[in-house]
Amino acid sequence: MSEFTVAYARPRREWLAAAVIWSAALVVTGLFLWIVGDIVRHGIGQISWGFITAAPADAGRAGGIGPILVSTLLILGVCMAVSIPLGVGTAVLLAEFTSDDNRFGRLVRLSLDVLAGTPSIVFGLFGLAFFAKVMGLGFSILSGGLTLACMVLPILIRATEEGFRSAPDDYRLSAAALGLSRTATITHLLLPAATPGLVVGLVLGIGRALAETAALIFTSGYVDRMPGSLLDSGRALSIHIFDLSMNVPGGNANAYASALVLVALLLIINAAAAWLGEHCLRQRIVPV
Amino acid sequence: MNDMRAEFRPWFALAERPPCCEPEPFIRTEHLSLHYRDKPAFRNVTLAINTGCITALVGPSGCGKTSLLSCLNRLTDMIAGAHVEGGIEIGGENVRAPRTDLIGLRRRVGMIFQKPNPFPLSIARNLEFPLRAHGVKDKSRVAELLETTLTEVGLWREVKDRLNAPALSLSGGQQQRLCIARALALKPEALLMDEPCSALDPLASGVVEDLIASLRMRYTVLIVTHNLAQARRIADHAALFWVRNGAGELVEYGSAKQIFETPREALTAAYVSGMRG
Amino acid sequence: MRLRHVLLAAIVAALSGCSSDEDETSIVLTGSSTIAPLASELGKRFEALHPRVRVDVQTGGSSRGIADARSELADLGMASRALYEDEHDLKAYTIAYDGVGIIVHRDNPVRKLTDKQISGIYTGEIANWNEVGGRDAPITVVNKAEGRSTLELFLEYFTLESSDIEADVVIGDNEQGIKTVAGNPDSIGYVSIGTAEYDAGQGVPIKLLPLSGVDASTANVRNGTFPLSRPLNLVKKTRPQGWVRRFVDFARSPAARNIVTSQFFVPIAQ
Amino acid sequence: MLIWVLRVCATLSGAIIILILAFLVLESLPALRHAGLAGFFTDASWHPTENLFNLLPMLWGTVLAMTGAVLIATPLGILSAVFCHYYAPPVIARQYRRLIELLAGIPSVVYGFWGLVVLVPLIGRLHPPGPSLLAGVIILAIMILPTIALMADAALANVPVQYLRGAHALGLSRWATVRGVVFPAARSGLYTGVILGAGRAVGETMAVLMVCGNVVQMPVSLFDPVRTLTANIALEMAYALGDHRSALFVSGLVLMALILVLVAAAERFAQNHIHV
Repeated sequence: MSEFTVAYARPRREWLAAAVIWSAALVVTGLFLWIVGDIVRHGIGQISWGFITAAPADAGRAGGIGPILVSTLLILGVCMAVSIPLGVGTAVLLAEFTSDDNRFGRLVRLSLDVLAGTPSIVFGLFGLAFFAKVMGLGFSILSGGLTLACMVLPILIRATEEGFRSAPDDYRLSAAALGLSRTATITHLLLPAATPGLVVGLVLGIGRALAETAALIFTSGYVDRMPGSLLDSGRALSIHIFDLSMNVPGGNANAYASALVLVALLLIINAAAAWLGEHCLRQRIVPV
Repeated sequence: MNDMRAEFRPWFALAERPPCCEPEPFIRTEHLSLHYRDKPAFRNVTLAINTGCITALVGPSGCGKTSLLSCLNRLTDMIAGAHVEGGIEIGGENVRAPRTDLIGLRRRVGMIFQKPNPFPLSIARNLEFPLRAHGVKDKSRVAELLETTLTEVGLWREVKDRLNAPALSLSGGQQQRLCIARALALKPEALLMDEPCSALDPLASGVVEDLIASLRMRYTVLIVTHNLAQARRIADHAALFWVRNGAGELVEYGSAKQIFETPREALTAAYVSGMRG
Repeated sequence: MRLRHVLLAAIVAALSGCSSDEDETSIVLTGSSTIAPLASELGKRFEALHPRVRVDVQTGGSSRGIADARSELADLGMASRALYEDEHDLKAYTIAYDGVGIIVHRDNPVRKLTDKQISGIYTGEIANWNEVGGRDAPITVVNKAEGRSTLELFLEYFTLESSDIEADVVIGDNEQGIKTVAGNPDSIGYVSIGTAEYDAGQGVPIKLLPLSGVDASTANVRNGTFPLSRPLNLVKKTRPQGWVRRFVDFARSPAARNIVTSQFFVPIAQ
Repeated sequence: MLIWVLRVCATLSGAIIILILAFLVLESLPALRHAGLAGFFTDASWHPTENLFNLLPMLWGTVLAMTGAVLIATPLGILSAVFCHYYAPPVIARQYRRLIELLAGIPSVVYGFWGLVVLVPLIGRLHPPGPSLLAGVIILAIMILPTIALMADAALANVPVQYLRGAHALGLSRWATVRGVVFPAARSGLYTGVILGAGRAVGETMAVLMVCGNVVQMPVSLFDPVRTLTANIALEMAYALGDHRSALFVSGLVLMALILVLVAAAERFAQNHIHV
């Protein structure tokens, strides 16, 4: 009997753990509601169809954010178009083709970890020197998108790699026994199985890209005109918010409204990323 | 009826079994040894598996039977630290040559695992996807193969209305038959089976066993089993493995009739009579 | 495959974009983030007047404006300060002035401070408001970051060295300064007068203190009586030509006055 | 074929940091040549216009702010993930996950803005001046929380169901299962989340710049203002010229060195304690 007395102490510890976990969730929710509530309360009044489509006027105090929204989406598009293939490729190499003690793999992982900690302003200055000047792209949506791609790569790679690592070895073994090539195994089995990791990477990466200010000031620039091409300079939403709240007296109201639009945009893009992951990759993986 | 058979199975079938084997060996190993890092799995195995026969590998756990199977389709390549010595020849080709076409080899030599391991895909895609990966692109051909192989393993009637259901929703026995169908769809010449029935309940096990028996003559089957009665029922040949000096060794190899009725080695006699092992 | 072609076509189209308008010219301005909103607005008005011209404004700080003007990466640099001794290879065109005023929280009972008191507060000799006639509360000194032109102007006026200052908070942009002071009833800072005037008018709890007896107001900056102000300059290595010259002329013309005022800066005297 | 494509991808990804480092070194050279590397750690203070370049207080500021943020955000983030998987009803869990995803994408400016107008005055009332190490720690913790929580969430989702069934079969309670089975099985993912979070905390610029006070000093209490290396670059780059500008790039370089040390230490730790 005596060895099972521990069981009596359990409910209390169990209760305590549950209490701690629920309160952690409540704290996070509270903080979130506080911050987002603040944005919504101050920003909702400005939001209208006109605000979303019109061009900014009077340094952003008046008018809307139409061209800025377009620039933001273009920058994000460039960033994702470059970072997703590069990131997934690297993640596949790291997870499927290099063992833990492989030197090349460790080197790449190390450099990615350092890249993950690189301050955004250094990315900005680097992007200005490398993409804008050396590669001759100038202040452009392309420069901004490429700089952001460098920034989100480590997040994307790490998350995707985790996804691949979590796919059971069973799949690899039985696929090999069927004589499936590495490529077929990866594209048809492991990639779908790694989708949750990829989606987390995307959500974090998109979040970081949309939220980025310092890296974009020096690369995609400050021009708030509707961009005509990817080689035009275009102001991103986060820069607009920064400028309005820190540099333009009287810009607060529109700064809040722009932040609200950004949050809404993020909500839509995240949902789309999750949906795409679910339907384009995962569709074939049928959970029981 | 089908279910009844699983339990009342003639015990005397051995002698009456029609001759199946062409004396031509399909798989041949020469002084084959395998060790994982420092731990030997089996050593010095020389075997010739006849074409079209069912050959059972029997013996206690840990004597290297499963490892031997993974050597044959070079799945050992995927295990870090596995080191193989000796020769393997399948269908006249040297499997151990560095330039062996692994993909082709594994298509020709199917493998069934102890635990049914369908992919987490739909039933149909479990068959379609490997076919497509092996170059069968024509949709009607894929559909045709899907139906014939599922029929061959007796699954077609059971699943034809829910081909898009998840494979993992099938019962254990159905999953294992699906895995066999998945291997058969690739038109292999040989099948390596690693205790294919041991994870199944007796009824399902009986169905799968009947399926394996029906593969005789058409495929060269190498089956690892702990179930001596099963080996007796379905095998044409049998090989007994035993652990000696910390590694598996081949003790005796011969026709099933000979191994089970007139074993040459005392160890074999003791094992098949149930006195050891 | 088809999708890939469509994508490729889209990329090519996006890259080439509107480059078909061959005769379009663009004027690129880079530099001070203080001037950027003003330059942007000037640019928009200029574009409206001359549809063939595009004015692209980029920020990055005064030092960037100077550097880009020197290397001629930009058509015009923007610098929110007067040129230094060693920068006279460049030509500066002042388009507006910006006064720098001392601000405190609105609830602070202190109405005025002498120059000596201010420099005492900033060097840490005066640490409590009651020493200058206020409440008994420690002073929170808000200073600008090293190198900023408002800081240099401030140091020059009070003849201080940067290392003499004992700050409690160091800030970058004007609005950050205003929000910091608004959030702390015992703080003191210095920011652009136009910005402070506007924000105070909007109900932000700050107030401007007079300097050497002169009220800190844009009016006093304009008539030259307020002692602490800086020019907002467009700089260029060579004498501007063509559209660039027309833009500089426009920015300095009476037509631009209302734009300058609407961005809370002080227009130049004609 | 595939492997070569992948190798190219990995090489490109790995090469970015080398390009960035090369760029930083190139830009730092003038200051390093004039002041010497030692000067950046031994000078009396940071007054670059007077040729004094001591970066140590900012190095400390960065380390302290990062450590504090990680200490707060790690338990909150991991418990959030546990909440989603094992405690919350599915409906709440889904909403909660959405909420954290949103938190991940709020621009640092917004966090900074919120910190400046809400958090800093609050702390100021508690203990003036307000802008402080504490404010920075809190803001950073909120910012890196989603990274840690989402990575932990993905890691928990990947814990094989058999483990959980096994734990249930043994009659383990929920918390015992989480602690004894789930955490060990998900170690690698949890660890990755914390590393990414710490990286973001070190590299964050705008929000920190708005709430930390930016005074170059060794903080003695949580209520003291500090300046981080990133804030240093962002604050002064706009008006910096010559050696001053170059010295700011040295800040970047020192920051990268710090990250390198942290990553190497984390790697060592992982090798000894986490077997993935």
